[in-house]
Amino acid sequence: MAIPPKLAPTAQEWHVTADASRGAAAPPELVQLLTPEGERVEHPDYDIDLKPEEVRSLYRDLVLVRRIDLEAVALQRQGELGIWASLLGQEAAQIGSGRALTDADMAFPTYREHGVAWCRDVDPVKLLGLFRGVNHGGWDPREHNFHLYTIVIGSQTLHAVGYAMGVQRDDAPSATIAYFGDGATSQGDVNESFIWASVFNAPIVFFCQNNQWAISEPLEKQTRIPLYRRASGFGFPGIRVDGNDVFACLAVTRQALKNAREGQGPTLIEAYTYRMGAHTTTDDPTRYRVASELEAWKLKDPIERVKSYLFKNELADQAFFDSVEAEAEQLGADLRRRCLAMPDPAPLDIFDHVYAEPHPLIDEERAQYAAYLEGFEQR
Amino acid sequence: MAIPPKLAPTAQEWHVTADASRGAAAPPELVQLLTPEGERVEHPDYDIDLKPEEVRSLYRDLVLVRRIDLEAVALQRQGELGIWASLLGQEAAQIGSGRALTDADMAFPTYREHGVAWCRDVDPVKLLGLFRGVNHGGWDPREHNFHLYTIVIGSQTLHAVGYAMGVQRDDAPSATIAYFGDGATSQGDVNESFIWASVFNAPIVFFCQNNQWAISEPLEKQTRIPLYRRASGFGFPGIRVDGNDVFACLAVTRQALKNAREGQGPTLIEAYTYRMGAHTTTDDPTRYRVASELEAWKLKDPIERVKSYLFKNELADQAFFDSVEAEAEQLGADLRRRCLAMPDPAPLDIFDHVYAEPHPLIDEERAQYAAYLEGFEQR
Amino acid sequence: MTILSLSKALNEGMRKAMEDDPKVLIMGEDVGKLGGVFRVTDGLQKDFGEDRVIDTPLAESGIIGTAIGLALRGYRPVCEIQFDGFVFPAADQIITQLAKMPMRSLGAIKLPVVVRIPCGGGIGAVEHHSESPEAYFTHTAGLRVVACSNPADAYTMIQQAIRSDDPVIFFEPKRRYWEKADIDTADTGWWTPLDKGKVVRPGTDATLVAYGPMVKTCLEAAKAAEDDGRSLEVIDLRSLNPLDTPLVMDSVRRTGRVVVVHEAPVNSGFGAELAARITEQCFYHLEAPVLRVGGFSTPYPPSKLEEHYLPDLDRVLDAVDRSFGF
Amino acid sequence: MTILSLSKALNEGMRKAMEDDPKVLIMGEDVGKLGGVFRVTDGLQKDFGEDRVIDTPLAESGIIGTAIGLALRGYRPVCEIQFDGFVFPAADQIITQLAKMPMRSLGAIKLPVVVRIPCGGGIGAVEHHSESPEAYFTHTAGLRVVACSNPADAYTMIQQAIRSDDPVIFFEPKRRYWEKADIDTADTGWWTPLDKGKVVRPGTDATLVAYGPMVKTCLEAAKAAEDDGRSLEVIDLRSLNPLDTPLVMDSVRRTGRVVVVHEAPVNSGFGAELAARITEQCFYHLEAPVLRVGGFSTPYPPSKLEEHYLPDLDRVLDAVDRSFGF
Ligand SMILES: Cc1ncc(C[n+]2csc(CCOP(=O)(O)OP(=O)(O)O)c2C)c(N)n1
Ligand SMILES: Cc1ncc(C[n+]2csc(CCOP(=O)(O)OP(=O)(O)O)c2C)c(N)n1
Ligand SMILES: [Mg+2]
Ligand SMILES: [Mg+2]
Repeated sequence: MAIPPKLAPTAQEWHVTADASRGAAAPPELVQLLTPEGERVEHPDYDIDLKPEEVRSLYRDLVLVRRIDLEAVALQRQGELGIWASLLGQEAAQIGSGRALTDADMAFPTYREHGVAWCRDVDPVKLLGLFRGVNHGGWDPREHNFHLYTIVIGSQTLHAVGYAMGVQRDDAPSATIAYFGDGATSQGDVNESFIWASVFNAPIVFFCQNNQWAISEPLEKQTRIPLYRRASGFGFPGIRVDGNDVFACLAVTRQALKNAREGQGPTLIEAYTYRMGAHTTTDDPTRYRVASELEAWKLKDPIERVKSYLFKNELADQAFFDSVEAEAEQLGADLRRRCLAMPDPAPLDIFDHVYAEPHPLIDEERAQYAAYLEGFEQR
Repeated sequence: MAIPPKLAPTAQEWHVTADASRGAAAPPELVQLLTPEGERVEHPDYDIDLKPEEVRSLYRDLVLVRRIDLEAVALQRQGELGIWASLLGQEAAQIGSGRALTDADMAFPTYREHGVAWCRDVDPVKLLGLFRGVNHGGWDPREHNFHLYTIVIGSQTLHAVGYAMGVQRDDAPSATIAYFGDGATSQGDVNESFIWASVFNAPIVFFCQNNQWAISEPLEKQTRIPLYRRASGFGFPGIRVDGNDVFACLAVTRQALKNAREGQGPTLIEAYTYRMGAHTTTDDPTRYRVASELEAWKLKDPIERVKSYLFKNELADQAFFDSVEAEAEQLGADLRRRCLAMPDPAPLDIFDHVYAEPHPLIDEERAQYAAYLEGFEQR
Repeated sequence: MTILSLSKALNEGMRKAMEDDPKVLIMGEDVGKLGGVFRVTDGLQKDFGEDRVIDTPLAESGIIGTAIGLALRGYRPVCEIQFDGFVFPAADQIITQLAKMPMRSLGAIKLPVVVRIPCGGGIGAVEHHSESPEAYFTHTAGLRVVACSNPADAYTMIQQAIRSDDPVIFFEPKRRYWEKADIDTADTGWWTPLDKGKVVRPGTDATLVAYGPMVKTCLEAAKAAEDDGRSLEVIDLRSLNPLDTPLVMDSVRRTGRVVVVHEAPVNSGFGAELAARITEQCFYHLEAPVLRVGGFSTPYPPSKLEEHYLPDLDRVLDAVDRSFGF
Repeated sequence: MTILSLSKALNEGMRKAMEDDPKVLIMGEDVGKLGGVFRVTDGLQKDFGEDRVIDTPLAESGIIGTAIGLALRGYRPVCEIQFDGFVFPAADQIITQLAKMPMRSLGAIKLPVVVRIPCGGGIGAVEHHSESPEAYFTHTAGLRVVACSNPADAYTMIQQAIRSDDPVIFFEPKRRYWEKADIDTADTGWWTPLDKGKVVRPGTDATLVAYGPMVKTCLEAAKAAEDDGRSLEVIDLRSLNPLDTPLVMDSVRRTGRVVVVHEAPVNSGFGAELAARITEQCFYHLEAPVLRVGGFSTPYPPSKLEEHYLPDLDRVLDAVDRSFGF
């Protein structure tokens, strides 16, 4: 095998820009079932037969999670949350993949998977706990088969593979899905998780939302070839899907999960999408990216295309759209109200749940601090 | 892109054995220029034109490093070394790649690259320091452009890439080579080094000696596809070479180094070879591998095939072989003598070189310990 | 009664735990056919199969990370880190995930993961094979940290660690692996909980506090001191986090003098915590400051020098002398 | 004189270092166009180019590992770890390589690598963004560990750290980034070497020992104590390894009472080393045990509770009271 000939760049030219497709043009290998204009297209390997009510339901999901997200951003602006990581633009990737999961499947999110959380029936107000600073994770992962948000980039991918190895050992007919971003693909842990998954043929789907940015760093800082190809180096299939196309995300993830459940091992899905907002509410993307890029991606909005599709095919009328809108408003208002009503934790909660079994030092510190606080009250 | 159809294994069958070629049969993608029988073969992409004296010189290298290694094993058996990691079977991979380096190139070894050290003019006795316990690294890396042995698996690959990034910044016409084993490919660091190298298009060659074993773990515990294919997931070329063929190792490494120097970025070379001995002198391979495997690989000995080639083509006579043998004996005896003559370090050496600049706590501890030792002497 | 080496006692303890609970798994590098480089898992794969005794890819972060995932699925993984010096690639998974996930989940998640680490020097090994990294973990809230020092404790403590619903960092004194004792495996010492220490030699004049490999050294020192007419009490802490404070303080209040001994560097080592805590709680009982004997503030030296780096009987007794000199 | 915030002072210090020495590089996540999430490297890439201010792939082990390689090639990399809680993926490269390689080479290798870590809490952040991991590094021989507490020191210390031929872990108190001071950048305070502490407020009755973010807290406490008629001396350690022992011991001998303050958990924290060492060296001068104020033995809590976790003026004064109560 020959080393592919390549023009030798000069020493000054070694800043490689490999994937210049970040802008408007869709890269060639992309699985797409619904165009930005709302046209259904065929794909030789993936197809999906969705009943009208299923499409409407997906549309509703997309609108509602966007509304949850918008409300959270607003809550942060008003000082009710310390920070918020917006999913704006990534709704289709999350709803498509999230709706592909069965109840028995297990999901491991990052900190941005509010749409997947929605699919896993996690009450949206519980997502706010971490960002409001009242807890580090507000739901019971076992109840929803949805793990807690993980902030340390990439570390959840290993937990997911370990979990999938457990599923294998239980001989259970379920799959595990691990979410992560484009930036995360550079972490040792993510690559180790690929190795584990492949060596043990674990029933797992790696779902990478390539939103083109890791805070201020464009994709080229993490890779010089399309991310889905990473999988080939580890011996399992990788596939790139239009991350703004909820049909395609659903179809591709469903197939990958099925393969996993049937013992065919891991798949890497790269959902090609875009982070429309700031990295988090504390970020200022104008420092590092150009407005035209955002404009190009606006034309690919994941919700608009489903709406067009429903309209054009007369699968929904204005009354439907209005009712979803009203539901979204209701959900937003409700979320806001319940956010403000969230009780603050009590000081002595600091000492809870550090250990599952009794721990004398924790008990001692709790008692001391309680006495200290009491001393204050008595003053 | 479709997920390749694959027979679904049952839940009990997910222990994948992907690379069943570890035995005698050479895998197809292998670059080979000299067969185990000593026949020169052509390769469409790689060739090499070696003068008779160059081949004799390579032969001499191979024999001498095997002799050094044997002597070290013997020294360990006799208690003169604490442990030794034998290169037996890997001579061609090391001499081939080591001789491909120019003086200005920089090499980062593991703990087993005694053959590469030889090519970098490191006095063999200096290799023994670490294993005899008189130091942690006995040569000046800058003098030889050969870094110290690294024991923490894979960590040197990042140092190598960083070094190569420095070379880029210096606009220097040299390349860097990072050595590591098959087991090391599972470490996060090694995969991160692939990412860095590819993103920065660093002038580096990754030289993986796949000796089929990581202590007791066979290759299948690290990968389910051939290792050289890992590179494709990161966007740079990977190539598998017959690691027991010194011509092929030389040719392939030379080309990869040249590409690196010319700004074409990284290459992964998988040198397909076999660890003929134990992992280290404290290991007992009979616990985990079958004798027949060893027998099959004996037929592929890296030295025998060069000898056959020299013989058959009348490029060397018995006198030459005898002289190399004599030189080897001499080298072995010399190494033994100089090993025994190595001075033990002095107790207070413990405190040296911990910091480059003065450090009061170290000084205090040194003084205290000196006084303590003196107290003993006075008793 | 059976005569068992420390490594065999661990092996038998794990075997018992695996028999008792099918959710117990062993995982690590070379733990299968080889039985680990110290043979601590010898024979377990043969008897329990490859699904329960898992030879993993060569990556420590992967070992701990997947063990966490297995624990989330209801398993109780026992991970082997091959040598002390190789725990650091797993530091992130241990410190940010294993230690913190239970609290992160408000108690919904329990992580019964044991991380076995052969530790310490004295075996003539090369770099990274003689480290004592316990202080990195005692400072990490959410972990339990224990160290066994003898075969009987090894047998019991490993089972207790596996049964614990908390993550446990389990240190094994590698140079004591081959030391033997007569053990009654039927009578497994469950009456001493995992988080309690032991007075392993009573004494009246000063207290030696140690754990893991240094317990034996301290016992030898105490024996030698006896000839000089000094009665030294020796405490085997066994648990570093939590610390058996009542046991330690009771001894210190009786003797008034303390020497803390470990192999790790003294600087910011676990002995600092002991010294600080003892002084806080026994200020008026101390006749001398708590003295610390341990490694120097240098990397572990090449093995020809390790006898100088490692605390030995003489350095312990020197510290005792200094304590009496106050 | 110029009015600079602590973050801007660091920025100016790095700029100066880069101007002085073309081998100085900046590397890390988002250090380029964004200028770092705290803007500490703001504008440097614009002025020094992408080859000297390097946005790296998202992997901390990679950052430190390649920085080591660059240092081997003669560069002086200054690495930014984005937040304290994300240093752990780099633990192995820092502990087994960066700290030990110079000694491994018998002095042939110098590794002038600076690892900048914004540290500590108090900014209302989510998990992993408020950690104080200094004790992991003070226990690691081969590293220098320093912490700046104010703009003037920040400006000077970062330059001294970059000039040092040893690896330096450089802690920056993130909640003090925005605090300003009038600095004479021409008169850069080189007369205080990097490894020396400072008495930042003289006093006679007790000594408060702190570093980084807690220096300000201690100064406030000392001010408040003045009203109660207590004169507290405040020491800003600046260097944790090595420790400015003479400075600390001199103060303790004068005051006889010490309270050590840091944000990290008290248990096995750096305060333990201070307490142990002070007690060893000043046993007969101490009127009370060295008391420690710091974080609890728990993970850092959610931000609504951080005011309880973090030492504040009241908790410091409470400890002072307890010290006087002995
Ligand atoms: C180990 C670690 N390093 C750094 C960070 C800081 N950080 C938070 S998000 C982020 C970028 C992540 O990018 P990507 O993986 O693409 O996910 P996205 O935020 O775009 O969804 C960084 C660097 C972190 N959380 N964890
Ligand atoms: C981080 C780390 N983990 C574990 C070890 C223990 N160890 C030493 S060599 C080895 C196997 C290495 O296998 P491979 O990379 O194939 O190299 P080889 O020894 O076969 O040349 C292991 C696990 C180590 N040195 N470093
Ligand atoms: Mg991203
Ligand atoms: Mg190998």
